[in-house]
Amino acid sequence: MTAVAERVESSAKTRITHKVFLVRELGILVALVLLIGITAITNPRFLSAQSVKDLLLGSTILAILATGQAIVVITRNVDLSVGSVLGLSAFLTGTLFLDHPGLPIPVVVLAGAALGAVCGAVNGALIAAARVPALVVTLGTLYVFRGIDYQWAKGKQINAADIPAAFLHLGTRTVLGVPVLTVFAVVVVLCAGYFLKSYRSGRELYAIGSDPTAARLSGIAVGRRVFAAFVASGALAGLAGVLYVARFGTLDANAGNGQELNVVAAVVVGGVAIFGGSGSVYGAALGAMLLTTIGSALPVLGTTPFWQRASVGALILAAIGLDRALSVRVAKQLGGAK
Amino acid sequence: EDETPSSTSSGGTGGGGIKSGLKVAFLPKQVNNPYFDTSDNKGGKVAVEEFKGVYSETGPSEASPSAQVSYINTLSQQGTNVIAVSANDKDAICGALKEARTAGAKVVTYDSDTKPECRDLFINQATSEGIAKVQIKLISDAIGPDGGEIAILSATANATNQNAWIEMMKQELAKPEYSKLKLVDTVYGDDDDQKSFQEAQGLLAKRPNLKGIISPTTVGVAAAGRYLSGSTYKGKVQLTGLGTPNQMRAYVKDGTVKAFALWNPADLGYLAAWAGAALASGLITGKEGDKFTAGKLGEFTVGKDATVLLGDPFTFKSDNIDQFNF
Amino acid sequence: MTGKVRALGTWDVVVLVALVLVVVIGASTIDGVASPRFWRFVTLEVIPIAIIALPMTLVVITGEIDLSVASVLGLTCAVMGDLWARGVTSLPLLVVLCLLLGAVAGAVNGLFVTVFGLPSLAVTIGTLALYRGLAYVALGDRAISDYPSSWTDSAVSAIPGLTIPWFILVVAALAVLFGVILHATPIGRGLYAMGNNAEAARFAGVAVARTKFWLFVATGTMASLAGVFWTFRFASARADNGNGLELAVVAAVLLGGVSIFGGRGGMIGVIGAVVLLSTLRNALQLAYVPANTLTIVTGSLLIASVVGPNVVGMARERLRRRRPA
Amino acid sequence: MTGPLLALDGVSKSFGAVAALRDVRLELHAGEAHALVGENGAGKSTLVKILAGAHAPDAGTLTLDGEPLVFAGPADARAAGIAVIYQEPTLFPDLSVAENIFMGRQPLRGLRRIDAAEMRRRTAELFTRLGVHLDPDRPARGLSIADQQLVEIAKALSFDARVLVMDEPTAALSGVEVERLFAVARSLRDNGAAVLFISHRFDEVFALCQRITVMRDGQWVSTDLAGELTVDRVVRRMVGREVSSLFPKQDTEVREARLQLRNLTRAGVFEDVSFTVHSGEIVALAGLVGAGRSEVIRAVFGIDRYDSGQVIVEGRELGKGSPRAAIAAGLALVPEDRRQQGLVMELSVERNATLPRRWSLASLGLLFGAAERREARTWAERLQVKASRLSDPVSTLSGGNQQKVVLAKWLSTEPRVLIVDEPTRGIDVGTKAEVHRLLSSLAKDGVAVLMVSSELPEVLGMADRVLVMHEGRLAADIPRTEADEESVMLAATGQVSA
Ligand SMILES: Nc1ncnc2c1ncn2[C@@H]1O[C@H](COP(=O)(O)OP(=O)(O)OP(=O)(O)O)[C@@H](O)[C@H]1O
Ligand SMILES: Nc1ncnc2c1ncn2[C@@H]1O[C@H](COP(=O)(O)OP(=O)(O)OP(=O)(O)O)[C@@H](O)[C@H]1O
Ligand SMILES: [Mg+2]
Ligand SMILES: [Mg+2]
Repeated sequence: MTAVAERVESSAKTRITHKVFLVRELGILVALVLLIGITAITNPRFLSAQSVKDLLLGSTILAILATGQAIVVITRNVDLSVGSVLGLSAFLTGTLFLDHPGLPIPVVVLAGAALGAVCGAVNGALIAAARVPALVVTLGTLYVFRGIDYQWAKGKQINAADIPAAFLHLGTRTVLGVPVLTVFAVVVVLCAGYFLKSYRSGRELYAIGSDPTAARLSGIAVGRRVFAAFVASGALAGLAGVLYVARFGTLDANAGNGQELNVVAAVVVGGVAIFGGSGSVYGAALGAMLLTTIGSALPVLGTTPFWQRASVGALILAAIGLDRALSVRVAKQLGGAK
Repeated sequence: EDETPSSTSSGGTGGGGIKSGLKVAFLPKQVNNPYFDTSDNKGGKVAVEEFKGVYSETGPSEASPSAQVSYINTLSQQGTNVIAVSANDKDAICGALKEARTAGAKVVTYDSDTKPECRDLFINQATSEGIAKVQIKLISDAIGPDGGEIAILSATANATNQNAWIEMMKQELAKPEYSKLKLVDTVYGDDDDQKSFQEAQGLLAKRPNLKGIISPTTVGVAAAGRYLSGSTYKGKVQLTGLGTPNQMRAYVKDGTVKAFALWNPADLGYLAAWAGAALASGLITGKEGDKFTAGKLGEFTVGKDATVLLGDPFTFKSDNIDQFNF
Repeated sequence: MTGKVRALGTWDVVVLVALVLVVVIGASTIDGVASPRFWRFVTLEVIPIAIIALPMTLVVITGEIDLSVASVLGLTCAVMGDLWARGVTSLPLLVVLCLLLGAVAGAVNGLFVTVFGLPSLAVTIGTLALYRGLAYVALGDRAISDYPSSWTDSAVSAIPGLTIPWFILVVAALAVLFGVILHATPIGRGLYAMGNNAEAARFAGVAVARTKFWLFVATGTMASLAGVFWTFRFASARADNGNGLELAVVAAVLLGGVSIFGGRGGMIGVIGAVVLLSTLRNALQLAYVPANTLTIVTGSLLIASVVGPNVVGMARERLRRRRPA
Repeated sequence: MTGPLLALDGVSKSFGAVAALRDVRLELHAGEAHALVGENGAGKSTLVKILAGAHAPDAGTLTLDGEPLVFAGPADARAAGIAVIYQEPTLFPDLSVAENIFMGRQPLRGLRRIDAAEMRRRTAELFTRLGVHLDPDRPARGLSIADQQLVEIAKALSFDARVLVMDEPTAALSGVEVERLFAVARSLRDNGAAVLFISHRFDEVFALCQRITVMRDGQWVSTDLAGELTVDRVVRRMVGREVSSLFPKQDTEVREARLQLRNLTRAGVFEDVSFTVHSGEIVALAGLVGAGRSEVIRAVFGIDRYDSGQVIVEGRELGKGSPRAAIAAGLALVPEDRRQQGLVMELSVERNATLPRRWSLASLGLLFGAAERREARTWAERLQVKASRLSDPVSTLSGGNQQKVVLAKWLSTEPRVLIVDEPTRGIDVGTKAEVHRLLSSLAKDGVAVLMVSSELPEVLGMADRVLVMHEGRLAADIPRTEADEESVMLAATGQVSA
């Protein structure tokens, strides 16, 4: 008489859906490999040691920003202030070197990340305590932090000559052909990814993004978790600011200006749902790599500068379209709507 | 006139005939830009203090013509006597400048000009020919007699002065002595450090035979220098352009860059302030042949199209760069 | 609840009161704010932002967003410049072609959002880059500025007897149109419903996808109208025209009390916010407040606009709770 | 008898002007199942949310084992051993079913990492205990309401709670699943837990509970042993008056065909469904949960597309995929999930009630609040919607009153074909009778009514004809005279075919 028995879901079917989930990140990876492959065939120099190093270095800062952004987006929030936080922290880094030339590098790195964390805490506190939409608050702090940066810098510029050579070498040195900065980024991404996957508080971030009301009812400290996510995003933006100095050497108060939309684009291209609850920082980091690689490959492929911007836009659309097509297939597999 | 850009010798007569209390406002393309910080706050401000005027600097935080218009409107309402402006667009701010002039302000453009009819004077840091000539000469010297492919890393695609220089460089390259140099590419770093850096990187990835880069913008040349000095192309691909000594010192020292050029931005702002004051005091009207004294820089003559020329660009090399600090 | 402060039209009042305060305090303490010229400049600045903010209000109320508007504006300027340079000299033809272009650009956004079901934030970040890129493709590094001065002058010429440009009347008419659609038509009811719960709206017979599609078309068209105005106002068509304007528009819409999650907000608040932001900025500029401080003020205002009502709401709730029942 | 395990005393709670609870008391004893009954809006869910720590009471005390307790949030209540199944499922659609169950309490291994394998194993165990056939790894997105409810139940069980609170857990479940749930609840109870059970189905109340508390208008009315009560007495206390026949279906003459389905098929969901509903007729669509009934009517109404077949309304074929067209053709659909599909929660009662009629209420294309208010007031009075102000968001209404707003919304369109999906889910007895009377009188006025219902008594009492679905196919078409519990169940479980 058990009529429900027919509704058992075959485990084979589930395994397929698991695979498709994996494909989300895999898809970006494939796109990345394809892009690099095609470009390399057109111009083999694209795979020269120097060029590969440039590619990796180029993605590093965006990948770190995207990791922080992904953490926030997973909780159904967004942090538009990352570009400004990067600018502030980069300027702090430069100023520290300028005013205290003897300062050990780790102290400076920590100071940059700490400043970022403070900015993130401001965002997080406003959002969590006053329960207001993150997009509005961080659009506001985008202006505020940048304004503070301008006010502080007052048109000053910090040049490579002001920064200790040892620190600048961080930006160029490689370990087994991989730039040190990239190693840094990979460690950050892996740690963040593992934390989100394997720790209760990490999973709670997904829960919050999936349904904030349900999260509150299940006893999750929503405010505290969201606050923490913003602090993390801020700290990573701060870290990115420090790395920015190591990489570019020259900087003024405009560092990171306009980065926010690139970061959000990287996260979205990386398969993190903009309405929270799903996606991974690995995907976001890959999305950042893909975007940077597009930026580097287009000139190599001979695209005129005027077409490059348009192509980036078209590729962003293509990437999110593809991701959508994949997730629709997953949904179909599950026999559910939407 | 002194040959070096930071001329301090030939002392002018000071504020002779200049009205005191003139309100002089500097409106750069963008505040927070170190180049304009030098020209306005280290040059213009000094001049205004010398002739006992009231100095101010104002402007948008991003280099867009529409934002500049809003500031021009404000300045004209504030009863400013002299507006010294570096135009983000040669046409877009014309309407606002006209209204400001109707309201009684004298308009001096510096660094980047508008259409001649929109302003009273243009303070030209160097002629386009002069800039183009020196850049091509520098890159040719750096690359050597065999020549090869070169590329330009410019600022924004719409920058008036950049495009004028690029045009002149092409004419210069047509000369027989540069027949071995071939301009293969022009890319735009948008005067953004990061973007310029990536464009430099893209150039080298794309052009295996590239021998030299000219970047006629301070942001671009610094970014390209930074990229080259940290890459395997250091010393193999030559770089020159318009840069400031402080930004470029490290790259000249480490051999990435042999020589580059620039005028003294502080002198540019200084001259613009004096020229504006002379206009506002009725000493000159801006017609060709008018003469006025610009403090320590001495006497200048208004040339064709109401233009005043600061001088020739100055070339910085490893043996003279340490004498400068800006 | 906290939403109430923003919901019941009270936010409109807050914005309008703030505007009046800024005007009164500005006029009495800052030289020039009371002058007709000041208002001419403010109006000129308000026009393009308001034109785009009108349809954007509707879009955000349905829970979507269009970040590509400034790029559509730039693309319009570029294409218009290019057409002019190629010898298309009929003004009506140019305007019609440009509006059509904007409509197509909006339709592409709408297609991605409604047919493919992609989030509009992501789509329009993509088309933000795409349209701006196409603007560069169309115009490259050229700046087209040789429009007849009769065109460029007429765009900014004043209403006879006043200093205010006549074009504001067009904007006012459009504002009434969009305001009525939002607040006093069945379409408007549908917009609020789908902004709050698209599924329930669909069950109630609201054509969610179709409405959103046309809203994106409207936004594109209005953005290109703003582009036409921009071209004439600045007498210069460049590929980078209006760069970054999208954030100014979104900031005004949000400050005007529209919820970023959709379903809440009104037209009066948005128009008040557009005027408030421009007035405040110009007044502070006149008072020699530097650009950097203005940036901070704009940001703080935006934050205050959402934090303020919520804090008031929470305080009220706490007071109520403390009073013995 | 020992003291109560959990006790509430003098609890009050108001939302703005609405006093949801006034001076309420409740005592739950270990090893006892306790029912809480009352009309819609009586304050039952509010009480539950106070027990769960989701609402802070304005006044009153809460004691557990004689110790006074103050909950700062749901986490505190959980920590105190109180497990709650809310009236509306609170799942995370993006997370796996297993994670949904163990969120915040996932089993750990070294370095405080989550032990996913163990979590999966325990989920499977719980599902076996409940007889649920779901893959622990599948995401919660796409689960039917019934499955969602089952996951909620599994979640509550996983606590090994001392107090289990269930707010209408059975509203979406069919007989088999209800039986399983009760078996589990009984074993918990017998192991010393206290169970608080809320339901509008009295058979369930009496089958499970030893003690019954009745609430009315936010106030405590009575608490008695179940054995000392009868359904009639409970109802009288709840409603404050006598409630007559629950299923007053009057026979009406059946007229012309209004709605016809011809071989409607949607691959993998339903197949080859054909039937006709006539004017003046109430046709029930019965079947087990997941048989595909809702899917069929969604397709009819244009919410979902279908692959082949035809929908014919009054002789004219209805286009696919357009609810607007369906409404224009005279169809109305009261959907099964009122929170997601039936109502726009943040909009006011009046805006919700008039949403489908907004075009016809407009004059010259313009629509002003007055017209909507008038219309909404009429219908709110007719259906006795209990709301403090019609301009308040519909989210502030109790579940049952929300359901009435959905009904008002569709009845106001004066439909020619009314489709109702679980029309009385979560509705109290008084209102249920009201709804049934309403459906019946609509049918009498010539409306064709198609009713999806999982409540067999409702199906049998109301329907002129019973269609039974089994696994996406029409399994039987039983006239009123032949329809009884056995014939319907046999068809629903696939043991006879039409
Ligand atoms: N968040 C809220 N804001 C305002 N009023 C509310 C809120 N929640 C509940 N109410 C009101 O409190 C009263 C009690 O509602 P509650 O949900 O507790 O009823 P219930 O007994 O569970 O009814 P049902 O049987 O329909 O579920 C109702 O009048 C309702 O409108
Ligand atoms: N909202 C939904 N999203 C995705 N899938 C659903 C949804 N609702 C039901 N399903 C799935 O569709 C199939 C048919 O379910 P449907 O709800 O149509 O059955 P039903 O007979 O109407 O049952 P119920 O009494 O629960 O409404 C089931 O396998 C179910 O899991
Ligand atoms: Mg309830
Ligand atoms: Mg159903």
